Amino acid sequence: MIAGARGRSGLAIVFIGLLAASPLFVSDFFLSAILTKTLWLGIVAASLIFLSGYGNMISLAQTGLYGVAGFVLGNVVAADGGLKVAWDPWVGVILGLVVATVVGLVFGAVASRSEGIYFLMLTLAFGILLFYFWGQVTQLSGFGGINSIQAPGIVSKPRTDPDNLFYICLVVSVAVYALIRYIVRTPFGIALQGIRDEPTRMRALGYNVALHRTLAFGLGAFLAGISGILSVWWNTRIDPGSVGLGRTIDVLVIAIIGGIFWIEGGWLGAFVFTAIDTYSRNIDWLGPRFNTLIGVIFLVIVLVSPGGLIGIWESARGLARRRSGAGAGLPPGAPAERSG
Amino acid sequence: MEQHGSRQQGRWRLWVLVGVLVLALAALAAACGGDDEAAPETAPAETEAPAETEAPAETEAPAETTEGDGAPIKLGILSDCEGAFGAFYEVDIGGAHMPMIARGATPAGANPTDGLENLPAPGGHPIEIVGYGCADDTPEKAIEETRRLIEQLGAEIMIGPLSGDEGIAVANYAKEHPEVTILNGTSGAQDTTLKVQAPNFFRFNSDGAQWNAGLGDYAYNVLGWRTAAAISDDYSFAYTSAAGFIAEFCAVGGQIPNENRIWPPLNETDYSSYAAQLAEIWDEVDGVFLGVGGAGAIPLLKAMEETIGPIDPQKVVGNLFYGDPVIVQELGDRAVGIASADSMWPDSTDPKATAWLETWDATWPDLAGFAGSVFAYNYNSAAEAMLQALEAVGGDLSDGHAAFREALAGVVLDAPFGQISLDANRQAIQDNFVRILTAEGPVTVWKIPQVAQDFGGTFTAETPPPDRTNPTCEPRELPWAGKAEVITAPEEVLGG
Amino acid sequence: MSVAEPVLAIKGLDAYYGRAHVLQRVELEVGSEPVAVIGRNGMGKTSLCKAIVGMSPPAVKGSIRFEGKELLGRASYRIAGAGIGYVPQGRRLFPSLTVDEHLRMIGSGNGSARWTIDAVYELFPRLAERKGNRGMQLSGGEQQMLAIGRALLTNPKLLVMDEPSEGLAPTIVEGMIETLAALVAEGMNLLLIEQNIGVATSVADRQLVMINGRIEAETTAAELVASEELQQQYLGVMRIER
Amino acid sequence: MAVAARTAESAEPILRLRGVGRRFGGLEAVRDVDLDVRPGERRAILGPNGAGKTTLFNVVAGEFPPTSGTIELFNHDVTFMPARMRVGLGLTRTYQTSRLFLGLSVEDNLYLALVGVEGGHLRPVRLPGRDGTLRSQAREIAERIRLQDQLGAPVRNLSHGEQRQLEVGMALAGEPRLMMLDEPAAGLSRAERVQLTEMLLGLEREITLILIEHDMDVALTVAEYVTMMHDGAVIVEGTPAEIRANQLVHDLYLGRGHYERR
Repeated sequence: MIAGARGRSGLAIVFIGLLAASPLFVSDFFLSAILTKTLWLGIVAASLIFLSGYGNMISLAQTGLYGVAGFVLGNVVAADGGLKVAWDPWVGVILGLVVATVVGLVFGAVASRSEGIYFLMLTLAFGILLFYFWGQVTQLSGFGGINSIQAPGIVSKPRTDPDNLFYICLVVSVAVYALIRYIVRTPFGIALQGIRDEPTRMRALGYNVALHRTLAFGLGAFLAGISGILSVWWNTRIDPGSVGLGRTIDVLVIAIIGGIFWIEGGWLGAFVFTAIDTYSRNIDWLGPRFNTLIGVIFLVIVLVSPGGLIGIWESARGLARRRSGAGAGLPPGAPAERSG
Repeated sequence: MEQHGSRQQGRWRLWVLVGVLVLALAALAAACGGDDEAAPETAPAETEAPAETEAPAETEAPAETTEGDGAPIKLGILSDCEGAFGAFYEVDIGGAHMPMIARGATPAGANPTDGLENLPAPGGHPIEIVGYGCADDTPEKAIEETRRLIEQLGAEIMIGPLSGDEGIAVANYAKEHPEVTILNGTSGAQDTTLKVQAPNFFRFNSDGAQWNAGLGDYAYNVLGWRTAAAISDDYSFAYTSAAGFIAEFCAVGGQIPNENRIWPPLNETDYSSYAAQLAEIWDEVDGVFLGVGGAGAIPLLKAMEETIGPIDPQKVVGNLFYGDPVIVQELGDRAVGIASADSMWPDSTDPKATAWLETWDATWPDLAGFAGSVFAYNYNSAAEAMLQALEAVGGDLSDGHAAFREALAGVVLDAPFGQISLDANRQAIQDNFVRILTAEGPVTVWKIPQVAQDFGGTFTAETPPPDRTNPTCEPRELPWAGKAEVITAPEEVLGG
Repeated sequence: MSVAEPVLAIKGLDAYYGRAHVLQRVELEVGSEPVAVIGRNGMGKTSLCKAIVGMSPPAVKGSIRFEGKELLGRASYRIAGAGIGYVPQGRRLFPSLTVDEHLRMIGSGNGSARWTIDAVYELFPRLAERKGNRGMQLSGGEQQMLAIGRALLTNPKLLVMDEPSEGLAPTIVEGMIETLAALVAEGMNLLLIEQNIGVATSVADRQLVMINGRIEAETTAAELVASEELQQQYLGVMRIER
Repeated sequence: MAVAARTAESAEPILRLRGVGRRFGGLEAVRDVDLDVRPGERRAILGPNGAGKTTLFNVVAGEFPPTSGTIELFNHDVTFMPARMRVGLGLTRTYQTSRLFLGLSVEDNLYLALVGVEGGHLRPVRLPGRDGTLRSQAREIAERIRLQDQLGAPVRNLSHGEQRQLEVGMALAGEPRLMMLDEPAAGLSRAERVQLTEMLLGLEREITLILIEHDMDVALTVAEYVTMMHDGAVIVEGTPAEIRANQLVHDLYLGRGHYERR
């Protein structure tokens, strides 16, 4: 973000290129269940990282908001389930994003005046509220959720022909990444970081801190909504279990594993999480205790590097550079003072 | 010169990182090694950087063969190891293993999930269990696990899932995946077969409504209820379950208005507010149907006792959970005298039935007594039907399982507690039983022979699916109303 | 510890912040005589303090011995336990704790030790008046007093103070100078980082000048006070005419 | 100086406090303060630690409202106006302990201060022309506070003294009409104090200046008029010379001044 940004950009381009070529050399299963899932799950994690890293708002409502987009899409598009109106899939996409953003703005307006643990609890309450809303309002979903949600033709059949959805997720992920990187260098984004560091001073400088946070939360909801749409295309279905407390914790874990200070961490964390989640279940001696394994790996990563996997990468680079006589980049959250 | 401080810390971190990576790679290798063990022909395992690997394309037709034998038939088994029904995990898997054990397979350990050895090979194609799925009663997780078993581990046939919403989601999944065949585990939502109608999804067990056949008639005519209440979980299976009771109770003349139907969410832990709702109408109703299943049954009964006082067992009937050994064991005396219904007849004197119960206890000593559970029984039925169909076609899964599915649709199981056959929607037609729980265990009082899913036209693909307000309460014609086969006179059990 | 051996001996100390080489082969000894380190901002004075008390910059090498024992690589709480009290620049208080709680966290109300909570209140009567106020409700100067009091309560053998006079009213500074002089007379070893020459020269006779991470010169209080030229050279001081 | 002071006296005050008090629970941090500050005036507020100087600043800047009394700023009653709206009237301030955006660069800090005054807070796009102007203004301010070489450095990497300089720079952004500086010299080296003093002396007369400062060299050089506070109340007002000569000020605040030798 601040230091080493150019090096990371170069690395990002290499990664994107490698990903773009991956359908040539990975299996359909790997492409769909690991890479495509990584991409859409990474977006919702990135929305959390955007809010927490740039706005100091650790939101536990991101999965709930991602669910809003998904459920609206499902209600509008599915022929059997929810409202059963079977409109055009693209109408569903637009409505889903609009409703998710609006709900995000409303939540944001409520939560923007609180900070720290209170903000965390409020957003957790929002997430749980949404979970029960979809579970209990059976006209819109019920706990069984909505099945067989039609995706637009461009998505093709994600089950049998995963390439299209993979490329869509890749392009959207790159766009989301670029958008966040752009936004944080606009007056809006810089001011958001100012609010993160010193809300009191921002008020004294004339900024409407609450409004600013609300809008940022709305943007976070929009990004989460994008992820929700892609997840529905990928799953062809959605139910309250997709936005429950478990999923909320998953997304938080992903963001922290990846590195809560870097947007890229969303996708990195999603990849690690998805790979562990998928493959650890095949370890015979682990049996149904694979969740414990994920917990242990999470603990180790947090202990080793509060900055997540990207944090490890950064400190490794810093170490290497110091050895060659140059300095390292510091994460924006890491304390470093030079005075005397 | 000494070096201290963070530079060392950085080095420490690097080492830990390397350690974690090595561990992760080892874990992945172990995971993939598990596959290779039984399937040595699979492509290179995913032990290198995942982005560069080529996962085996296991969903393709099994063209290669091993050691002169036919290609293995890959089977996945899906159940719940977490959530409201997590306690049944081993029981389910054990049930699915029984028909294979009957054909010469041997358990690899005391727990069913330890696996099987020497699996049967219909037509020379050895069955290979690629994995056990572990869901948590949410459709989300069930689909995730189904995908893992089928798309990652290459299962061609899957037995599962356990719970209602999961079943609907998996049946929908089956529709989108015509290349696999799925046999329901024990899920019992009505829509799964009646509405979804996936041609490759087969259910050899009753749905929730069928499981209550006879119970409404019993409550009206034996217990003398006229107005009743229903409290049931707020999800598809429990809707279906309540629908069976409500449709029948109303068909014979009883009343259950919408305001007497209470729907606590699945996985609720505190039922006090719902018990309070029940207490408000307690004096106006003659009895209540309990459809709160799994882990919720015990807290519900406790909450009712706290709010209403000691419960008169003749004012209560329950769905299958209130006779299931797993739950009865925990309910203790609390449930004695309560009538419930399902497709199980554990006190049957038929040699088939006693053999089933005895073989189970001998096979799974740690799970003794659970052969009377619908969970074990239904997973067993599914696996038995699968094996019979595979044997009939010599393990031939070619042509998109065409012959196998045809055979499966025609299987008539001579099951321990009565015959099971399929209707046009590949849904089981099966006997149902009403029994009363006594201190010695359930005593079966009524048998409703060969109950079909449609309740004599009450439920069709066009009728609204069971939900909080459906079905409506109205008198209907029911094929079995007043025609129950009496096994033991209820008065005898209740009097004694 | 023999008389000849200094309490604190720093040898060949190097420290880095990323690219910046903030301390360069620093050599420094503190004995019974108080030492002041003076110099402009950004010269490495605070980094020196942090290196001593174990709140190290990312990379440090060299040797810091306290009573003959190596400190480098030890955790900061162990260094505090060994007998080094630290008054950080900018106070670093706990916003939600009261004045009294800050002090009780460290020391007891009585005992044979020189510094007790009562002794701190005696030193700074203002703090006694503010006993029940939380860290964030204190004025800047009160926070500074509390930070000093907190360091004294550990009854250190060596007191490391990073610009203790910052933000204090002149009267309080005067009181503090007297206190420090009294502490030194009682045998306290003192390393003082200051920009305020008045304070530095009133407390310590030995004046070390830090420039760009190195100890560039040593002078005495009397020399420094007397010589406008030296002040100009070391600290860039000039008179303002108005 | 006398002439300047007299012309200032004749003008209408731009800041008028009447009976201002502020309680925190049982603590009366500021009590019954009347204060008039005229356009162009340089005012120092002195007083021992805990005298209520910073609380008075916070009340004037709008961080919290007074519990009694009224505040008029540029002829507007701003007693209950939120802090962010006072910026529009031309009020800027600094903080006793730096409140900077540690994760942002020096330039971004100043840029935010400028955007705060100029508007466009929520603009989610970059406009090269507009941002170019603002950024060149930010660089000009950086030069004034001698941080031009540190433009791109994250503020958390600045030394304490540099951060204090940036504090002042933040208040210089956007052509303020009233600047309130809370201990601007704290943490500065001698040389930097001299530079600060020179900069403050060089400020245009359009900017009115109020400062809290313990360094008498800075305070009494810059200020034309001094308000002395003690225990939340104003006890003495006067010119620097009068203040230096006041025995009460010496007893309560200045002390014997023996350490002030250089």
